Amino acid sequence: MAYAASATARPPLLDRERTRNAAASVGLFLAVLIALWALWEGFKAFGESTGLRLGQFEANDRTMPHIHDIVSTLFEPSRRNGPLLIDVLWDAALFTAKEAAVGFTLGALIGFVLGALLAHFVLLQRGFLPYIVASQTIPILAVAPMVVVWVNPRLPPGLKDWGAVAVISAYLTFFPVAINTLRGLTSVDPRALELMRSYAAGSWKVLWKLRVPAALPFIFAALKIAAPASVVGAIIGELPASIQNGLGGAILNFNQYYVTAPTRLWATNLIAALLGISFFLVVLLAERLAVRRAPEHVA
Amino acid sequence: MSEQAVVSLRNVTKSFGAGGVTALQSIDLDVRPGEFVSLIGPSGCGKSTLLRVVGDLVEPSSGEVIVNGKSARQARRDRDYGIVFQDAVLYDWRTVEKNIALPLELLGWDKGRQTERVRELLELVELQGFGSHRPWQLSGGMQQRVSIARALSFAPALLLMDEPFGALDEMTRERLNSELLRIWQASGSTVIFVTHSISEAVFLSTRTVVMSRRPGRIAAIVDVDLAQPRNADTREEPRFFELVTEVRDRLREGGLDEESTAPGEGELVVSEETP
Amino acid sequence: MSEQAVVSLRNVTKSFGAGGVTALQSIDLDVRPGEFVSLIGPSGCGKSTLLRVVGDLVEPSSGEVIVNGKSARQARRDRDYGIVFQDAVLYDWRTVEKNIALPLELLGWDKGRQTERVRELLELVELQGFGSHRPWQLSGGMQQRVSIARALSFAPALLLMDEPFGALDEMTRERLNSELLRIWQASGSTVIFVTHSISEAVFLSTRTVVMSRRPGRIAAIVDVDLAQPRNADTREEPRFFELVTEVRDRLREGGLDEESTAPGEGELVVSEETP
Amino acid sequence: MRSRLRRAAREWLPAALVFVAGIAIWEGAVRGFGIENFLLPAPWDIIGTLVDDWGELSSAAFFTFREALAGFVIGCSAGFLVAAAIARFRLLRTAIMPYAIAAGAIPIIAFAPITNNWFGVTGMSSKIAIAAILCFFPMLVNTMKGLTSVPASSIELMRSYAASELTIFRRVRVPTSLPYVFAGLKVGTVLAMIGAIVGDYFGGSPGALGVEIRRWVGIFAFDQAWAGIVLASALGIVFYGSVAVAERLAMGWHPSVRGARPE
Amino acid sequence: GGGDEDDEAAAEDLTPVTLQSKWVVQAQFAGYYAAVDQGFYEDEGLDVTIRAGGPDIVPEQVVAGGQAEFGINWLDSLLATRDQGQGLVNIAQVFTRSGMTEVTWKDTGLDEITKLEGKKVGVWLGGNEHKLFAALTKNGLDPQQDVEIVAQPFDMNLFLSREVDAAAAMTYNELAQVLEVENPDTGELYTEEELNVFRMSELGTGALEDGIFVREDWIADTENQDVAKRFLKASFRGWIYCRDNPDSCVDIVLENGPTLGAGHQAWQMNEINDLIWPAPLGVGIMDPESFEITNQIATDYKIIKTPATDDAYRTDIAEAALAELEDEDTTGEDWEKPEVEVTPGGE
Ligand SMILES: Nc1ncnc2c1ncn2[C@@H]1O[C@H](COP(=O)(O)OP(=O)(O)OP(=O)(O)O)[C@@H](O)[C@H]1O
Ligand SMILES: Nc1ncnc2c1ncn2[C@@H]1O[C@H](COP(=O)(O)OP(=O)(O)OP(=O)(O)O)[C@@H](O)[C@H]1O
Ligand SMILES: [Mg+2]
Ligand SMILES: [Mg+2]
Repeated sequence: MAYAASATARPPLLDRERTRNAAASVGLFLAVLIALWALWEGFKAFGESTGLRLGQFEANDRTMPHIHDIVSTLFEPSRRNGPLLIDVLWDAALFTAKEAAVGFTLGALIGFVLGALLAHFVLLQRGFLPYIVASQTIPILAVAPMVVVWVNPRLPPGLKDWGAVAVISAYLTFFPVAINTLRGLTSVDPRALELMRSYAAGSWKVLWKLRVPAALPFIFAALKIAAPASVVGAIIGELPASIQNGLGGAILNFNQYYVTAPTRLWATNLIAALLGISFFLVVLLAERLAVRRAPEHVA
Repeated sequence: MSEQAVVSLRNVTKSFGAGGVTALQSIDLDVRPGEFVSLIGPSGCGKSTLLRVVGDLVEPSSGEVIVNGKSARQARRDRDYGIVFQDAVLYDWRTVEKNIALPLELLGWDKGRQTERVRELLELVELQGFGSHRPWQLSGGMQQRVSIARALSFAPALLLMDEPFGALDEMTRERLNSELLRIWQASGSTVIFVTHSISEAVFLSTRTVVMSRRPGRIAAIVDVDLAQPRNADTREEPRFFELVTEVRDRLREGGLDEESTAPGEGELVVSEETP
Repeated sequence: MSEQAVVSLRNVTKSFGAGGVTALQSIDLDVRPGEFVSLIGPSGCGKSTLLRVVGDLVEPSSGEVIVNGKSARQARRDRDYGIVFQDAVLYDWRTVEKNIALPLELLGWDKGRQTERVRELLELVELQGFGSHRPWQLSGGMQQRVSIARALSFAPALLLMDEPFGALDEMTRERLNSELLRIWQASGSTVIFVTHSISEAVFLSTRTVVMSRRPGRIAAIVDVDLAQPRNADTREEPRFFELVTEVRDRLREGGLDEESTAPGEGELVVSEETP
Repeated sequence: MRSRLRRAAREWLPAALVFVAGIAIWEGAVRGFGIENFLLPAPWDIIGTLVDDWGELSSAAFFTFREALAGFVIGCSAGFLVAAAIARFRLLRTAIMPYAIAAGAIPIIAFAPITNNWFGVTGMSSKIAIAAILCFFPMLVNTMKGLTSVPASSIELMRSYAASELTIFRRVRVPTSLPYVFAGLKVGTVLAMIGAIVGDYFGGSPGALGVEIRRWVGIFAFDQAWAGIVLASALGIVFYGSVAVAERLAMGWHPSVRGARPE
Repeated sequence: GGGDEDDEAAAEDLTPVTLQSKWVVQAQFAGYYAAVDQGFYEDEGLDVTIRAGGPDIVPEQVVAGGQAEFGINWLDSLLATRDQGQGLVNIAQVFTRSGMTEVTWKDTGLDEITKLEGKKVGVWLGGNEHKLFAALTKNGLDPQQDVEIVAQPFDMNLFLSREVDAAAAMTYNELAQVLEVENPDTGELYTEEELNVFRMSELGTGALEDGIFVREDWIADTENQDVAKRFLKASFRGWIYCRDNPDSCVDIVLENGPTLGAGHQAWQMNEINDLIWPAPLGVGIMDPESFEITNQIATDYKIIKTPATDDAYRTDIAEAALAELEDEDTTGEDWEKPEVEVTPGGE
């Protein structure tokens, strides 16, 4: 590689520095958290006291509930004499996580295989890529019933309903993976390809020994996008699949009752976001393990 | 002649892009089995392109390339040759060891043999102890040595080498010259070798092909009739110096025949501001 | 002495990674204004690293680097030097012309002057007509010439050159040697020059620094007391040959002092299967 | 001229063939297997509806496309800028990433009431906001990867010129990151379209495509609904295609565009 | 859904059937959930799965696609589907009157529907807008020209923020949502006194709402007719149970919808009972007069091209079911609507 000979642009970190950096970034995270909180509350207070109106926007408890209210809602009963909201949401999150995990795996695989096929067969790429793009612009809510009606009867009993959700989740997941895989696999240094050609390596070998390793940064970027997307996909998929035990059901309900209890929707979003973040972290961890190359290439 | 030739080029022309650079023009060349042919010529004259054409890594615009009696493509498919590129082309995600073992993996050697072979090769190119380093942790010359080791690993019958020793110090270079000669003689393989060092070309090869400036043509072919095996003494022989002078003369002629950039022309006007 | 030194290294050590390779060990070196210092040494001994340390592209693990009387960092910030890397490091998204003009753009030269300057430089490195090509359309040697042109473009007072002529043919190399000497003398600049060619080192430099095998140390410094200006005749002088021999001897000593790889050791067992 | 035509044909013919074949199979399947109209109407019926209701459909589609475009521009710019900040100041990453991922992990249905609340249901702004949020995260992740995947030697060269971080950013990081950035933009185009359409499902002004599709489905007018979907897809392809063209123009030097020869 | 695969053994000789409801779990469907919970379906040899609805579920599509035997939707929506050639038929009209209203703020002075001219009027689109359109037309306003229709989300925010001048509200749901919100100016909950409520039933455009439908070809089978009869019988029992034990039914609903507010569901249960009871013809029996009104509206608003015929519904199965419920009060003539307190936030 052209750049292989050069030393690292950034000197390697010492352990001490690394610890200091970690501490600093945690500190910074907290600082941002506090800053956002202050900004939110400050803006709200300012808006409420001045009666500020920006277009439709007006600061009040409905548009901007207090952050502490959002958090404390979690630890209040979900209704009179009911379990704590956080317990309800925790169960829902676990349920959704299962669907999303299957959806993510499925979507990542499909996306990768599709990307690899398109990268290898230019004709395929020219013929089908537009329609893969088209498939993604079809509003999922319009096709979701079709998916449920078609997929559900063909699933084994154990997978009924939530299997269809996983399929919808996969549908929302595969596209970024396919696009990035395609780009990554075709971004290989032509000289590196020539080497493989000189060994008369078959496309399969070229794929595994050259293209995929070279494309890993692209693929992992896509997986990082796909991980939270699979959670979104699962949540959206729960609606047409009539699943009420997941976060989708909760969101739909709180959505419906937003005017009476806005903090609940915000709290549920918080949980959905945490779920997405944990999916993201899993991918991040996998990346750390899989990609071992020049430090400057691992961002 | 072409019956027995390992590599045979017939009227090969290569130009890049529509109406772009013509890298090779009407090249005719036969390389006989067991020959050690050096290619020498001004920078940008088409040496690397020629090697690529032989290796079926670039398709000639016209003309015919026969390798081992078959098409270049078939020869490549049969893994008839090993190549050292001008720049090392190492895979960053593989350790040095694994880079060297790459062709062996592709040939399906078993792990044990691979390890053994890689150890030998690391020793040959004096990189013991760097086996588990990554390419970007090596100096330029070390990278080049890894790529040499990789090409030698499966002992191909035809070796295509593009300035393999360019980034090496004189001592290492001389040692590897001797090693290469030894391997060549022991295995009876055929070598096509690009170099900018006239003395290296003469020392190593049985024939030296002098190419002329763009568009690349064969300006002359110098038969190197020095005795085999060659060694340190060879460099002291008068015939060696004669041949070096002859190649140099041919090169000068070839270098001048197209563009006549007299030295001194194109002088750099030293910029006024020296900071 | 260090008062007037352009580059002054004091006890500089550089090792990579925790407990990894030690590339430079206790280097002390002063380069006086107007000097032309060559660095020569076995592959992987730390020449490139030394250049990088001077250029503040790599931080030494310990020791002090003073350039033009200030810290290396400050000198870099003040754009006190121009550098030619061992590999060309061209930007694929820029044409050859624009790659050469890069430092000029950064210095804020106006377009007209840039164009004029780039034209001169293209001529100097004999790449007229390739101005609008992309780096990947050039041969290895051509790429290297682009990177030389880029380093010379803004006529820095200190030039750091890492095997700039390694991939060039003898003729081009000699011509560029002369050009470099001419520029050096006309501008009074200081040059630190890495090469593997002993004769090139002797021909060009006022001092040749011989480095020893890993961990890189300065094994010897040879003062090259050949008359200035140097030209084709210089290479014929007996003193030239003496110096070449001296450097070669120093190099052999340095090369052997750490690892004593006797030639012949680490021989390659020719693999059984010659396909 | 001739060869240009031929090249165009080579590029577009496969897609056109697939299109024709796809339509034929679709039509055949719908007729042959008697697939119900409410699952998938026959293409011919959809085309008929497209022709009949062109005025209404096209104005709805154009309205939604404008929402998507605005959201795309806002979301992608924001993604790019935040990525730039994070790539430059590494410490910011841990501080900002969680919020960015959160933005990527909250589903549209959860955003809808909030954006509706903030920006109103009747105007374009709440759909623009949804589209922007959807584009933001993919753009951020891709750009960040791109900006930090610069070969060390490229940076060293710039450092040797004492180039400022800003200069390095503009002249090295941005060009090197283009392959990633464009991948992000491509994903963004389709997400923006989805965002704008699906956002309408949760309330919007009549005349927006999503509202109309939802309405048609509600009264079992699936021909119309699918005509709307087809139109949305067509716009999505055009949108994606224009980004792809821009990519070719901006990145001619890159192997993925100039075409590394595959085995 | 409500159908957990619990006791496999018991389920063996039960006939599995699925009901697709129009919307998410809430007291609007309490009768069915109660029938499951109280074992009424099981008594009839049925294993019923209730699939909740949602914003992208069209029950007719699900039933026509064979994913459910029974569906619940508004009658005008069913007529539209039939008009598209789908063989679906109403077998029980559970709600005897319409619960749809259009509300305005009193302080805007929009106390007559005619005053909505030129105003922003919110309504859910997708088959739910026709009653309002009919009411507007009846009062001399062209819904396409004279008012600005806004696609209303499922929450009432745009009404509260006064982004629209009028909003659609079901008596059992959205209306209560408004009342459960605190008026920021007074710090008290909004009251009905602050609202003008135009009830579609009072305006004479109360097209019929929740009814149960099945596929025509499915119900042609006599065995399926028996299944349907048993299903209706148990469902009616469920509704009767909810009329007589509203609190218990609210609990059952909450059981199935863990994120719902108890207060709001109590209100809803009460209002739903009010839409069903009294049922002079017996619960589930279609009133031909109301059918005609619905048919008229659907025709006038071009939801359907040709007026529907009496084939659109059949009462024989519901009547057979009622016949087996002689012991129960199936008309609820004596039922009096109790008062239910609005709770802040619907808690
Ligand atoms: N991919 C390419 N596209 C366009 N032109 C090319 C390409 N590769 C090589 N060329 C051109 O072909 C000519 C010959 O290049 P080649 O690399 O064969 O030279 P070379 O003899 O190996 O030079 P060097 O000694 O500098 O390595 C050059 O002028 C170069 O510009
Ligand atoms: N980024 C790096 N990480 C780890 N080790 C490195 C790195 N860069 C260089 N080294 C090590 O430092 C030593 C010196 O390298 P350097 O590139 O300076 O050698 P050199 O003298 O320039 O050799 P050559 O003549 O082959 O270019 C080598 O052993 C190399 O392995
Ligand atoms: Mg070459
Ligand atoms: Mg070096």
